[in-house]
Amino acid sequence: MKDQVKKWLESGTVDIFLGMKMVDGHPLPHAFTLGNISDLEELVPGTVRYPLETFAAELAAENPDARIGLAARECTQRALNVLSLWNQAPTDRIETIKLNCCPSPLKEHAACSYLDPPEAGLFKKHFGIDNAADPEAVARFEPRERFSRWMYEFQKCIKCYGCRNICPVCFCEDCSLEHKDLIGTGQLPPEAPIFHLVRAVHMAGRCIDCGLCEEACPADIPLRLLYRKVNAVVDDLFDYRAGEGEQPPPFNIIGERPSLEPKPMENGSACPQR
Amino acid sequence: MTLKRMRFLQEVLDFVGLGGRLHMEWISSAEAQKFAQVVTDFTEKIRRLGPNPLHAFIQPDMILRPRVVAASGLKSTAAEKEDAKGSLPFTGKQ
Amino acid sequence: MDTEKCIACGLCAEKCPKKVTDLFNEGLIKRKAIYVPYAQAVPLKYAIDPESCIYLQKGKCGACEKLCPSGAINFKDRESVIEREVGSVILAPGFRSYDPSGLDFYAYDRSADVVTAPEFERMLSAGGPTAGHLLKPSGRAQGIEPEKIAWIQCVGSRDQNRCGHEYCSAVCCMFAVKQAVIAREHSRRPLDCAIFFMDLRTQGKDFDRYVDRAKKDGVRFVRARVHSIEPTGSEDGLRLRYALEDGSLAEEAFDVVVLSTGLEIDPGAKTLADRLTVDLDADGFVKASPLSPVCTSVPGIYACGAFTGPKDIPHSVMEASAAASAATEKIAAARHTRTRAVQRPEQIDVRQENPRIGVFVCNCGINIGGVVRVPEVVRFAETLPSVVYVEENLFTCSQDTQDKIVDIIREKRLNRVVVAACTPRTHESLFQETMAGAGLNKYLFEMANIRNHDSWVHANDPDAATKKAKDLVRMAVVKAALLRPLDEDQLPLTRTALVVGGGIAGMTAALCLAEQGYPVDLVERSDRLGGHGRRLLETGAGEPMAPFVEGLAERVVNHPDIRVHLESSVTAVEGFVGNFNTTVTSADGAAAIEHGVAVLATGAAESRPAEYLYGEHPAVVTSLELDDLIAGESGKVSAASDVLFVQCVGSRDDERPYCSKVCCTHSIQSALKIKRRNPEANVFVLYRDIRTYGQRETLYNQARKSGVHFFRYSLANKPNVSANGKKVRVEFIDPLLDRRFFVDADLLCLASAIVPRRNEELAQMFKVPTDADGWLLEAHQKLRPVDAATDGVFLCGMAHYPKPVDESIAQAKAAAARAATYLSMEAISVGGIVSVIDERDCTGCGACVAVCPYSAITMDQSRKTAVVNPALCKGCGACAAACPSETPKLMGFTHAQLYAQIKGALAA
Amino acid sequence: MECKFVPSVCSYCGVGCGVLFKVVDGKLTGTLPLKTHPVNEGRLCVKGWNIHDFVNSYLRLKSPLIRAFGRFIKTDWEEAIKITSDRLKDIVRQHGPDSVGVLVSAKMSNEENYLAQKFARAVIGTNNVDHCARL
Repeated sequence: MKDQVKKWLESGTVDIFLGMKMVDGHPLPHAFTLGNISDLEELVPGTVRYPLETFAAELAAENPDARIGLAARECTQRALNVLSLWNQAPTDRIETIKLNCCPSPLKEHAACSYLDPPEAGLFKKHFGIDNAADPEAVARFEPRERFSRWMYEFQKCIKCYGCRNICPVCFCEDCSLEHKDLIGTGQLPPEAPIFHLVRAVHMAGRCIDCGLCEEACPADIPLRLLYRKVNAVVDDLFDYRAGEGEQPPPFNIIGERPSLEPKPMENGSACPQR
Repeated sequence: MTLKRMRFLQEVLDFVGLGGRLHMEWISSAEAQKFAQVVTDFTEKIRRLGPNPLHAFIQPDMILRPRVVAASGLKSTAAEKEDAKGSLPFTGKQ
Repeated sequence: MDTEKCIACGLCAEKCPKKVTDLFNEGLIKRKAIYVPYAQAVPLKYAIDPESCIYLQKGKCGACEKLCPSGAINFKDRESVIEREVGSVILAPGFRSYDPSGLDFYAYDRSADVVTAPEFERMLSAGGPTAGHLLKPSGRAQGIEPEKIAWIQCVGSRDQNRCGHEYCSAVCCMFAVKQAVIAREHSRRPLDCAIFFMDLRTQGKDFDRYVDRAKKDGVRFVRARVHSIEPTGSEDGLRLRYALEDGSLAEEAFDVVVLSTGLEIDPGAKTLADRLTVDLDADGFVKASPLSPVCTSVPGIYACGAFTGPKDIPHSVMEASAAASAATEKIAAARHTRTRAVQRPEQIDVRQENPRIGVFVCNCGINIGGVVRVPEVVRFAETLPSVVYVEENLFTCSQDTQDKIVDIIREKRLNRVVVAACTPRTHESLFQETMAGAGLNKYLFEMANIRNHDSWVHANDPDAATKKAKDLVRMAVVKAALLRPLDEDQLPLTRTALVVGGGIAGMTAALCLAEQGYPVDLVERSDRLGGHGRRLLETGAGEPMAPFVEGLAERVVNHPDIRVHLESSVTAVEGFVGNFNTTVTSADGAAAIEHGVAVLATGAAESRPAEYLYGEHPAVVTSLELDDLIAGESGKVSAASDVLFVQCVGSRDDERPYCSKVCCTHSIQSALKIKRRNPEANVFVLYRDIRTYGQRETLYNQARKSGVHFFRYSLANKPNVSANGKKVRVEFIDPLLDRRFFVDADLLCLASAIVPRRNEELAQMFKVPTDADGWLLEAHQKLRPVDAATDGVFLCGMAHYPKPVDESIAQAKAAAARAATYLSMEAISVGGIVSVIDERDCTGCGACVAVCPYSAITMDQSRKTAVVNPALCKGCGACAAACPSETPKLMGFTHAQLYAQIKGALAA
Repeated sequence: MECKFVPSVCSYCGVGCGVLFKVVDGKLTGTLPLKTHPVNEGRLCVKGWNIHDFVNSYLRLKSPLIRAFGRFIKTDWEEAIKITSDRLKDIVRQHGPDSVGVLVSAKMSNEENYLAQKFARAVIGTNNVDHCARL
């Protein structure tokens, strides 16, 4: 990888390369350039993740001619695809070097900080939702219990906006989470569950399941689990998986799929569905 | 477009335990009877589901009393259970 | 009835003692002698039926007059003769449905369960006698639902023996299929629907697709002429007897039978035509040449709709516009000579002021006041923030109240107005006019509908209705406080047109526009005008085409207002309605043309069949090639002793599910010509359904009388063609005898499909989508058949769908008429309720661009921001919903305003 | 185009979370939690997330201001300090040292905060000293 980056920088394939560098035992993001090419010695794959794609997109927007290299995990690549789809990252100016990260049946090894989430405490297990749980398992709780458990999680929110700030596919100038007409201000916890549901709705067709939000959450809210469900719904309803391919997300295409029917009110309703 | 959003929202609300409280129906301006029927049915359904569980949680000092919160609402109403049967497990592609 | 005063409260009809058969509901129910003809009537005003009114007939009663809260009833009103001086007259008296009473074998008189199609239409309607609930007519009181319904086609059509109507009514096949599909949707139980037909004539755009879907859904299609319907008097209901194609007799029982009754001209319309000395044909339709489809025999009098021949809604709407075009051409010079401008005071700038809201709560006679406690609502409104004045009116919409509102706006310095009354649909514009009269921007107005949404719905619960009225008023007030004045700009427009395509449609459209005084640029790809018209021999009525096309081309070329660009094509289009800038490229280079509207008439092409030895054997030709042979007096035609036509070659199959519409008539005409030239010749036509719709049926009958043999084949059993020396051997199965035949034909004519031109690029430049088959897509199939979804772009001729010459001409004239609606404007009004995007908040993600159905939003890549063109924006709000950060603001319906309204609704 | 990532410690409160500043062309443009910091383990509160905002805020005071005639007037340090010390002396003289309180903040360094309490106790003579990060 070091050789590859060196070649890129020297040949001018990229003007800047964003990767991780070991500094005093901390792997930190670092911008490698021709000027600091000796730093490449410290280039590491890194076990922790920062949204390098966001940095790349910002740099690219500020410098219309710059070519940017990127050490990309699979989630980074997915995020880049989404950003490109939303006209937020010029992928023609962004080169990536793939990192070995997410586990697969072929390779057990994976350098991802998300892989072993801490075990949930007893109280959380009893009244909250285990971050490591499966969406299907959560769905098996009775509705009221499900709601209660989610509310327990949501009420821990300290409204730090960390989930949004670190999210690689959040790019709005004017964020709905700060919209006082949508979410009441001046209260903590923020209007639950509205705050989290608004964000969940905004993630539909966009979330690439990187888990950075949950990693950044000081209240340990199982955000990734929530957005995983969002992704599953989008996949089931619209056959769409964000970050894969170049199809525009379903909410950006006008028109309904003919097979999509409103959900019936209940079985045996007096209003027959057409 | 609306249909897409509503279908999506129905599933997500259901996932956090507020299922069955969002409904969408195509009714033309000439279908007054159908409109009345749908509204009556939906009102009736909401009545059976009981008050919005959210109200039980809106207390100013909630953050300090998570134990009370958590314990307060683990029981589903009969209607919610019934509704859950209809909507879960998630049926997926239609 | 004074329609100015009537507020359609319905009190009069409620109290009217006289019950009359409701003709709109086909006599299925009763209405009162004072009534609204049908629910969607515009204007929504009550009318007195003088033949039934007790007061007008006997001089007693007058209950309505006493009860009417607005004093709208005037029994002294008398019929008066109004004289108007006009330059043109358009006749559109429509048709009536054939009355099957005389046909005893259909038992219409004897059984309640035999109904006509219009009656069934009312039974299906949500506004009909059963509120759309499908019930057996004989068991309506008991609520018995039918399980089996049959449709019988061609009742009063294609029948010279019993009703004297030779013609096909053209629309019944399609409406029967539609009724069957809808009936199945309305029925709670599985409903067995069967349609008994002779030929399935679903030749319209997308009609065959609809039929395929109906078949897939389980609607049965039975090819049989039903011999008789016999009421059994038992549970079995009605027994239908008919012969199947193989000659065997069959019987089946149904609960309800719908007679697909044909169209015929009302005697009243015939009298009218006589009085105007307009010639009618033997069937009672206006005598018109297919080459001038909306003209009558009297200059200056035009006709459209079913009066000129049986036709469906899209075609009628097209003809209506065509008649409008024809009617204005000769009198174009008089345009705008009698219009006057409205005088208004200058607008007051209220942007810096705090909201001062005036609320006017309407009693609407007792319409609202009888249920809602209006004084309570008034007191409540006074407590709402920013409200400085509240008033209760008996009729807020009356002229004197309007004048008073103007005074109060001035006196109390109101800068927002809320009216709590009826529906904005009918009254908003009136109040906005009042606002403008007081010098306020008309968008500073908001309405709360406490009648239709409240007092009418909750008539039995005054407490709840009053509570709801307060909620509605609160919602309106909180929104009104956030209203901002909106500007409408007047955008000048280029009053010229561009017509793409120099065929019959293109030339007709160009001429119509030029005759109305608008300069036209006509772009034609080939080196001469005329298109396919030059290859056609004659119209369906037998008029020769060549002199017509020649004459048309000559008039176009010599018209001072038409510039013809031959061997040219459109290579770039910029701009929008009123201000298009199009590049037309020819061998001489590119020219920029500025124009206000565009008409696309790019035509279609004849497909080259890939089957039946076409291109491999000299005896196999297409329809147009046969025309050439006939025109060329080729010996090949005269010498042919056996000529065979195969229909639907490449149409109505899996690849092209549509009908090419013209081929049946075309082949039959050619067959007749061959017969005329050589009566000894054997002429065969292999068809799937003969679609000589409308009065073309005469040709079919002529052909059969002159000895042309018709054989039906099915898609599964296509004829087999093999070479046999100079002849081709065609083998096929006759379904009547169920035997295999072969013919050694000297000439095999293939009715090849008409295919759309590959003009996606042109369509894309003008932002006109194409449908699944490649035809240009109109904005609405029925209501806007010549408009493209993009403003200022119109379509006509075969580019839209295959069609015969008369329909092409009508559509071309229609496109010209629609185009002229823009060209006759002084300026285009833009702004008002449109979307506005704040560049600072826009991230340029493009979600709004993708969802805008009017192509009104474009992306400025250099600034990375989306830009709305207010001239194209229709204010639908799709962008506002699609944007992840609510950046597009739909003026008049901003997020803030809507959130305020929602909060207002829930504030109680 | 120069881009640097600088690890640091949040200056808001006494917890001492690790932050990572994004510096583009010499300007602080973003704050992220330092994932490997033992204190916060990659999490931050809303204040920490927005450090770059207050640094770059146009509302920051860039020179001392004196309130006179009901509005703020720009001045230099010498005059500002003189006026402040004169007024403080007056107040202490008239109302005693406990009429003065000293409030300091986490946006200052520890050393500055130490000096502030020294100033309150030794110079003014009061124990009225407090700090917003007194968690």
